Amino acid sequence: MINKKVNNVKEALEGVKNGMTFMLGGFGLCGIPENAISELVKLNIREVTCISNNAGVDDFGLGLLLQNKQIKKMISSYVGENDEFERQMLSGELEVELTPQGTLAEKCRAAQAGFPAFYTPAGFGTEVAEGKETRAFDGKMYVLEPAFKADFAFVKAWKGDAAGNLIFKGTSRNFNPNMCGAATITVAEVEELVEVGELDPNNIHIPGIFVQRIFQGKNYEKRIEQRTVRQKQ
Amino acid sequence: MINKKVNNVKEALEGVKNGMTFMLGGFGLCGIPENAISELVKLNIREVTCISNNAGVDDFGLGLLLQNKQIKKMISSYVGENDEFERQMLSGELEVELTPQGTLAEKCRAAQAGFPAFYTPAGFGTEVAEGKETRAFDGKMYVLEPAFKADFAFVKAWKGDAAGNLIFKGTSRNFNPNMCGAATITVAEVEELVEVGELDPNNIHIPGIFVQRIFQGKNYEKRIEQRTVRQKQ
Amino acid sequence: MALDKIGIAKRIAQEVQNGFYVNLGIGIPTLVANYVANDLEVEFQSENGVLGMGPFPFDGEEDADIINAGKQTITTMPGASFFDSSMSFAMIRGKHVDLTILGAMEVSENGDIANWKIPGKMVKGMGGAMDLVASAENIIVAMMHTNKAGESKILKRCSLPLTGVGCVTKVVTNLAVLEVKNNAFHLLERAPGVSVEEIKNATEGTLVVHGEIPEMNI
Amino acid sequence: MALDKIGIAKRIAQEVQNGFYVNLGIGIPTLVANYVANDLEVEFQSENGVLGMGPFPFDGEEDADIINAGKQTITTMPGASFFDSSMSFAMIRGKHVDLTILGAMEVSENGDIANWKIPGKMVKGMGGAMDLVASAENIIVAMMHTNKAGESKILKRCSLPLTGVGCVTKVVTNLAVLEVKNNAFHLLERAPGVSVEEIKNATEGTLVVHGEIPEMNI
Repeated sequence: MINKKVNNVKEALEGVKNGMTFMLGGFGLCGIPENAISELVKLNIREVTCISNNAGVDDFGLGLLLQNKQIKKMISSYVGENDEFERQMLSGELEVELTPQGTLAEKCRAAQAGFPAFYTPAGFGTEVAEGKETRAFDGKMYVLEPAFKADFAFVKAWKGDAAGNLIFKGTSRNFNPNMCGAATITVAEVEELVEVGELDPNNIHIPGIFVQRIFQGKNYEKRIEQRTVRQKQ
Repeated sequence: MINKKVNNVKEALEGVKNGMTFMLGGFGLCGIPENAISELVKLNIREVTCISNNAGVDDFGLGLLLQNKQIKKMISSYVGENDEFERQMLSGELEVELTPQGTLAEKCRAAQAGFPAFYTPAGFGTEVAEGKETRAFDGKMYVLEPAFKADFAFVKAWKGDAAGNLIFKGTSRNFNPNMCGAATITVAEVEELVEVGELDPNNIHIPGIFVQRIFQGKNYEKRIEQRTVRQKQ
Repeated sequence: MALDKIGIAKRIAQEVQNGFYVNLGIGIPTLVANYVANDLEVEFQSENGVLGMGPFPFDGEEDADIINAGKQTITTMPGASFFDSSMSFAMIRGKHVDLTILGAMEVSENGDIANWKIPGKMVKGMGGAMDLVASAENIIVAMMHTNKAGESKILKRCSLPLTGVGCVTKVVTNLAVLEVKNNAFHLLERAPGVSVEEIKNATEGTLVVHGEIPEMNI
Repeated sequence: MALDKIGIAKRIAQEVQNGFYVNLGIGIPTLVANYVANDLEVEFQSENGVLGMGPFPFDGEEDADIINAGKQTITTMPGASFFDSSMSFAMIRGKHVDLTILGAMEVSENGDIANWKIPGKMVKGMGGAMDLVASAENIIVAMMHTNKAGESKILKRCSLPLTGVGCVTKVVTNLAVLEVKNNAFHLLERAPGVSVEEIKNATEGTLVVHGEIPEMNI
């Protein structure tokens, strides 16, 4: 077993620098690496490019980095829940590259799996395809999309072990598995760091080979964006 | 819940015809769809193209179809355990397309996921790349490989439910998940068909949407090719 | 009487067939799930990574880790599964999802759709919509026939940045059910009490009216 | 004395470093696992879908569902995982595997390797070898220096169909350890008792001998 465990978020983020590109897992506020984000705010790492499906909300998730003006560029598919984001984008302070959600996921997976680029039908005939190579296969048009390149991937899992194996819970899985191994260094924070051997090898979502550092996360808020419920009759 | 359950292998294979292309899961004899193969022999479906990593052994797995001369063409990565195979290939009776194992897996996954083709470095500069488009990305050469097209995919899982959800065991997983949804009709046979709701939604390897028919398999032999053991001291 | 949002959702629910996997967009489409006939075998997919969505959880039983693409807390039905984003879009791009229902700001007679951006005013992003419309073969748009100023959103050509080209198969608005084919909107049904004339006036794109047009039955 | 297969495996085991994920090919490479120093943190990957392979099972404890790429029954170590073929080659193609050890019929001075086909005689297929050699940055070949007729398999150019081009970084044979760079085989070590002259005579490709060549320490 190759030990990936580090003691805390500080050790886990060693080497992060201004100007780097980060991948961050999560969909909305679900499954975001809360500890890593807090530490990035604390370290005041600036001029960063963030690859993340969303940009958090004004006072949580990546919104915290936005408030602090640490982000130079966002690569996302949907950013509709964040006023500060809209303000910075419309004022030109923030560079934004909007990417279809499935393309975003696959650009991560391509980086993880050693594919340099891939053809997807998403975005053909739209702004998204402008300046990109397009091509017909079997009479249907596709857009060539390159794999992402990133320095760090920050992911959040439910359970993990020192070997770096990860298991995600429910829809907090989302982009997290696709980002593992898609950056030079993948940092996983977990709600529960269990003993090696405790996880069933058959149920592991991400094998430890895709993870360079893992640590036991703390104080998860797991904020809900849209609390929708029904009443018991 | 959309019910995919059929009563037996006969119903599961309804519609198979001479000349069709089949995908078959398994690595060596591990995780092969034993029931589907037996039924293909029984139905004497001929002139078929088989996409399968291996070709079984002389008297088991796809070797049974070979003995019976039902196979026109094999698309595989490794065929070294089968004398009848070698005989048919060298005599020209059998058409063989050898494909690197990772490329084979990804050609299945591409079909499953709606990618028309992909660039892989495997095989560049070899016979495998002859006649294929090649291209440099970041100074490294890649070969363009098209997605597979198949009529039926036959896969074998450990557990499944009527919704078509599948869980595989150990290394019998191999190509099986990648073939699900990669053909027009995916037929899954399972060692244990459990009640819907029994499988943990978090541990499902293949969601039922990729499976058209599922049935409780019978009489699994699960033959071991290389029984390697050590003695207790 | 023009339909309200619930009316539109009810009418679209009639398009859901037995054995369909359905992806519902945010807004009116989300409501469709409430009106699908109980005797149909149907599963709802949400592109953030769940198949077999159920109703909202009971008060107090919400789980922050179980949400839909609208970021709403949800439950799952027996037979449900969770998966990552890559696999979720494998379902969508691979044409395993049978029906996609989504909202739009504009549609055009050749099946183009625009729903993600108003230049200089609003850019929320396309989310999964571009993937959905680029791959799905059965795309129903739920929308209002006109904007608040009374201008048609059923157009010859979309004026807003496109989400997808030539992809919309059907449009259900507060006024009508329209099939999109051969570069025209074909009027299939009228909202109860709405005349063909009213629909014509509210439609900027080419409208084909063939024979007697029945009222929706909702 | 030229090395036997076990000797080659022992020497290659010295190349395995702490923290390495290693893929072992069929044949001699499989034996390498037995000789890796116990105090190293190492995990073995097998491309059929397992990371964290352990030794063979005890007699009677074999599981038909748990095998390696050589179709041998195996066990797993704590921290192991199973996965599908697509993910397995994501590890390989994505350069997450640190060291690839495989056999060969021929290697050439520019780093080409041939190990899957003898035209007209034998075609077993490439299995995962083409994926491995196309992506790995650290490829060690385990092989005999000459064939049974005494002809060199360490060549200027391979005569057999290639598995990969310009990819081999090191070759360990029964006679020598060779580094492949700048279009030549650089002699690093001699098998115990084997002279530089013997190695020269057994090597058809360009052999660079620089200074005193030490004996292997195995």
